[in-house]
Amino acid sequence: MADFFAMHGYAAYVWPAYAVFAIALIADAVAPVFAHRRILRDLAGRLRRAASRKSP
Amino acid sequence: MSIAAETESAPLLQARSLRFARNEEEIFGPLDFSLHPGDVVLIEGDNGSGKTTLLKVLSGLLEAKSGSVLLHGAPLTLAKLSHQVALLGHLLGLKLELSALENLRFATGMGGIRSGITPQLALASVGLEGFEDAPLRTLSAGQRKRVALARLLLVPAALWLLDEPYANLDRGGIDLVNRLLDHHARRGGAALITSHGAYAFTSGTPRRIPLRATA
Amino acid sequence: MSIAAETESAPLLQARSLRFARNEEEIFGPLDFSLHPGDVVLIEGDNGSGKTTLLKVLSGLLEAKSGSVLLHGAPLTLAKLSHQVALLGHLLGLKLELSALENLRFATGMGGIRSGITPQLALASVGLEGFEDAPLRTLSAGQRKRVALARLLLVPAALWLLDEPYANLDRGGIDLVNRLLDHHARRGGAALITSHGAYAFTSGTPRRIPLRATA
Amino acid sequence: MNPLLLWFHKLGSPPYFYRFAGRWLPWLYAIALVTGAIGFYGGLALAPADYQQGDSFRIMYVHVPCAWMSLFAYLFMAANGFVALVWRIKLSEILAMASAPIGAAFTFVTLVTGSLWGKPTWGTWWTWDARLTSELVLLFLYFGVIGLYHAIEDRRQAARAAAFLALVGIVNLPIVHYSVIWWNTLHQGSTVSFLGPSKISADMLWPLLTVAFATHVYFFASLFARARVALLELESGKDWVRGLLPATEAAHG
Amino acid sequence: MKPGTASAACIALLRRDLLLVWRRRGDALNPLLFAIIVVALFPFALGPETTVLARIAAGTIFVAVLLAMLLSLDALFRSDLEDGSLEQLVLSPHPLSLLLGCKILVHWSTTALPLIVVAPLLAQLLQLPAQVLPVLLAALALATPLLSLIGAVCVALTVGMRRSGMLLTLLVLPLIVPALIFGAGACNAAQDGFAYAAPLLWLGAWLAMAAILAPLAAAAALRISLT
Amino acid sequence: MKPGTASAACIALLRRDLLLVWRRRGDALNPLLFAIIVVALFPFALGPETTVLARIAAGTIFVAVLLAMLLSLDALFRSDLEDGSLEQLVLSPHPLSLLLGCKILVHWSTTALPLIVVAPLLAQLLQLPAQVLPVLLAALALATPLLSLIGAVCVALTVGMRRSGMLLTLLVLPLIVPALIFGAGACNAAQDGFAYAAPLLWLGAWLAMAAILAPLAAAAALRISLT
Ligand code: HEM
Ligand SMILES: Nc1ncnc2c1ncn2[C@@H]1O[C@H](COP(=O)(O)OP(=O)(O)OP(=O)(O)O)[C@@H](O)[C@H]1O
Ligand SMILES: Nc1ncnc2c1ncn2[C@@H]1O[C@H](COP(=O)(O)OP(=O)(O)OP(=O)(O)O)[C@@H](O)[C@H]1O
Ligand SMILES: [Mg+2]
Ligand SMILES: [Mg+2]
Repeated sequence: MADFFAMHGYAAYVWPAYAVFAIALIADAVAPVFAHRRILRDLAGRLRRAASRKSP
Repeated sequence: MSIAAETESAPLLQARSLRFARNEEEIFGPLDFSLHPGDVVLIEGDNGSGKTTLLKVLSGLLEAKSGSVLLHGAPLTLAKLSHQVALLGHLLGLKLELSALENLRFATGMGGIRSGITPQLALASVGLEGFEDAPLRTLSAGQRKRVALARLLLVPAALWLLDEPYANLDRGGIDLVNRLLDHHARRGGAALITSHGAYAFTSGTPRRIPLRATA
Repeated sequence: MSIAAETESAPLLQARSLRFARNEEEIFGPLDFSLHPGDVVLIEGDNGSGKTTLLKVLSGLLEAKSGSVLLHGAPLTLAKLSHQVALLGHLLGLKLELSALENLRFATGMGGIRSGITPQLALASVGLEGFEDAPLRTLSAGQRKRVALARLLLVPAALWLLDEPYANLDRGGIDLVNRLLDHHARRGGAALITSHGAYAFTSGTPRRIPLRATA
Repeated sequence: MNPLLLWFHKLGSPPYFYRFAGRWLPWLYAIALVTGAIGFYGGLALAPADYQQGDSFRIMYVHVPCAWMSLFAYLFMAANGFVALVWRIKLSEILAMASAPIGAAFTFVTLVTGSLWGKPTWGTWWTWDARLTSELVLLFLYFGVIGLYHAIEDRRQAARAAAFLALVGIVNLPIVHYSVIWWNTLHQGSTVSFLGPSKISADMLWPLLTVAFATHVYFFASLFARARVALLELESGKDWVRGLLPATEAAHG
Repeated sequence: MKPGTASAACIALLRRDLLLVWRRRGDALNPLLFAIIVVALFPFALGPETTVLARIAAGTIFVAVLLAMLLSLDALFRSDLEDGSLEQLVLSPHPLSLLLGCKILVHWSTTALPLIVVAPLLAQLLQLPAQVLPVLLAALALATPLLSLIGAVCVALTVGMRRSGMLLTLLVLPLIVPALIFGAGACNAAQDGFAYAAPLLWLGAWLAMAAILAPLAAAAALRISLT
Repeated sequence: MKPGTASAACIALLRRDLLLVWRRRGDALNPLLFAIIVVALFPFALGPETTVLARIAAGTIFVAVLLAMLLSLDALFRSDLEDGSLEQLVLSPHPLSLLLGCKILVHWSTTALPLIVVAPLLAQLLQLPAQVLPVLLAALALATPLLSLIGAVCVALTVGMRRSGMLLTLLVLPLIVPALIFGAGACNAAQDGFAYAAPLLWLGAWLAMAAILAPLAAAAALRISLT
């Protein structure tokens, strides 16, 4: 197992490559989730403002 | 065209034979007037007659060619200015990327705050309830102007210099400005406002100073 | 708020249930109106009600969300525009470094010239005799506006779209605009003008289209 | 109408697409995750070490799929941009703009993993050879598209302007792909071929193709997620969006 | 009533724009000064070693000229946008691509031409071998119009934005990298005594293509970004 | 009634300006991209020969960073001027030099700091020898605040003008040539194996002086150019 992680001396190149791949794609996958939430929240705020504009 | 208002107390603002010239071109002639607590004075003139220039001279942003400006009896310099003057110009000094509340918080951080009022309250009293968190970019010109008026309410300045406060505002907004001016005068402040005279004022006429191009 | 003017001849300009939206936010609702030769129509609305936007849609600079604009009965596209429409916007399209005459010469080079008029004559008829060679930078805002009005006189366009033509002008200037509109209508042109209604019109009231924010 | 055409037509309607994409999203993510895991296991544990490069060749299983995806995403973006410009289809604008950040991410990973691979094999992190350079230009093009899209306020106009730029920049794609043929470069030429026989052994090849499949599926998953967000933003005035709100307001208390 | 012809419109536009450059000649000289300063900085940054300077002379001059042009590109339509002239241009009944072609021509002849004229001076500052100078001038003469043309397309795309200067840089640079590679490549080949005709011919072919397509693309882009 | 204190004003200003940078983070990244692009252009212009690139690496990075900062300087007060915030700042009762110091601090930390962070990447692109990198970073860390400070004085002088970008360049560059000579000189010395402490110490001394004097000078200049 340790052998596997050592990659015959290439661990310093192989694992960072996979790490960059994982980090980039996770960041890419998470971004729309947050954006989705933010937009729904903004929209709710906008509707509330519109409601308060009409009520008085 | 000099107007002199003699009262006993030291005037809040006094202009003595004030002249301004740009490259030797006279912009406005010798002006003499004084503002006491409770005064609201309207400066009227056509486009290009020098209203904006006058306000800048009075606030110390421009230097007069001759004559002097006294604040509480002492000559005015930019360096000595302290929480006494609030200027509202053609440009409002607000950031479009920030919300109304963020803009007002910055203003109170810079200039201090009157007792008994909060940014939220100020926004509500200019009719912007519900717009606290909207970036200013999404507000209309009139609404932006109202945010600038809310700033006037917050900051503890006795003298208001307002350049065309009625511009961009609808009739409700014009009413609001008149109410604010009234309120400010009643609590002992003074205000100098300008207009080129095309708008309908709804409240009682304040004292007027006509400004005419000297050329 | 639809106004329909039925006449036999094909209208110069016709809007059919015209709507505009920016980022899904409705700016103005369905509008129906038509302009015949000799018509002058005033579009009135508060700040931010969409007057400027409407003029841009009518000139093809912005695309309508739905509905159509017909010019002489044919759908309007920017590419097919030909010497028929003159637009005067908030921005005048004049170069401050050039003189009034140089600006007008450029305009006639680009757009052609009516018979029986020269740039000099046009400048004289807007009251700018003697200012032919002064760089525009040295003219006042009102005088610049007059140069733009002189351009309207020169260029052979049947339809004038004027955004706030009265802004920046004194009472004499407002009279001038009304005279120009009258003259244009009498020779068979049509004009659509906007205003937020704070200025005093001195001539007879034209047809009005109220514009109100749809939100 | 042809049922397939009808379906495409329906797909073009924002609320339908929003729901359609929402339904497929979890499945796409799951498929990508599972096939990716299988491919990586095959590549990292099962495939034999390369006789020349030793274990460093295992970087291939991220580098090559990402490199392919960087080109594929651009092609997808440009094709949708073309449709958006010519037929003004709103969904195409959205898809074009949604693929830009994903493509940029893949391009970035390609550049980084390529560098990580280059150090042990070529002895340098970076050289200015044609393949590497044109891939860097590709990243800048993605940045340009994204920057342009965010710099214009009107969303639809922004999408059209950025789509136009994407179309202009498409000249770079053949340069990336054929650079190893047109110029003599350090970077190695095509080893995987889908028409003729591949120059790579089968037990090395199948994990590569599996990961490539996973990244394609992931691309569409991320695309759908981003497109849903963009649709919400663009259609925020519409009733169907307002219909989504009460639930979220309740969630916020 | 005399409707304007397209050729009259082009002449009017050329005359006005040249007149404007003359009236603002202080501004017009700025790209020139920028390029001179950038080139002048290099001896400070690298030390005055003649061999090093000579080796990088052609490339540095090329980069400096391209950067100077790039920074001036931003102003190509800006003042026209700010004072509403651009709207009038788009609304004019003449082919927009023709009018934009005129504007591009004015841009090139008022920014790139002076840069090419001072290039021998810059070459002198960096000790460029004399036999490379003609190649450098030829490469610049081919690459700068290419930049004006491609740049105009990108400017047209970004014209509606506030503070677009840096975004513009980002958009233009990747597209002109080939011009740089071929132009500077020709100079370097000449310096090393190799054949330099092929890259120059490539540049010429591109220029011919861009001269036809870029005004059309710029017109399309301008319509997109104004509406 | 609570009149504001100077420290509250500084905090409010710092918070607002950082918030603004965050809201416009797309714009804020532009100098970074510009520097990367300029550095990336050099290998194209010079060919990918490692020895040549390594020889000019430090100097080129220095020039690129300074140019990127220079181009971003223009925006230091521009948006404040355009929306009237600058007038309000000048009219505020707090010492203007203190407020400008805050603005300079924000400018440095949002443009120069990212540039210093990516400098190792740029060094890699140009094959800078690894042992020079620390010297390069130290030199940048000393020279960039100097540029922010001196630049602020020049911006304050030109703030009222239209299209002052290039004029600004002209004003700032002669003033920062010494910083360039010493900073890049230290790197070149380190690369050639010589002592490099002296030029860095000089830079540090200048920086200390500029940190005190420049805000005062900028305040004076701003008052002059606004009135
Ligand atoms: C920063 C450095 C690198 C960059 C930017 C880069 C970029 C690319 C790109 C864009 C492709 C896809 C080409 C296409 O499908 O048309 C690719 C494929 C490939 N790269 Fe790299 N690469 C880099 C370094 C390396 C290194 C060091 C190696 C191995 C020694 C390598 C091996 C491969 C292989 C085997 C392929 C697949 C070729 C095929 O079958 O199509 N790359 N690379
Ligand atoms: N920065 C400047 N440089 C040179 N002249 C100026 C400048 N600002 C204003 N002027 C000139 O000074 C005169 C007075 O201008 P000012 O702005 O004070 O007029 P105003 O009464 O405020 O007009 P408006 O009603 O348009 O606001 C005008 O003739 C104007 O052209
Ligand atoms: N470029 C733009 N981007 C986004 N929204 C805009 C833009 N221009 C105008 N708007 C918005 O569209 C609406 C209509 O604006 P428009 O300029 O047409 O109003 P208007 O009636 O001409 O007002 P005014 O009397 O101030 O000229 C306003 O709410 C405004 O905020
Ligand atoms: Mg004024
Ligand atoms: Mg308007």
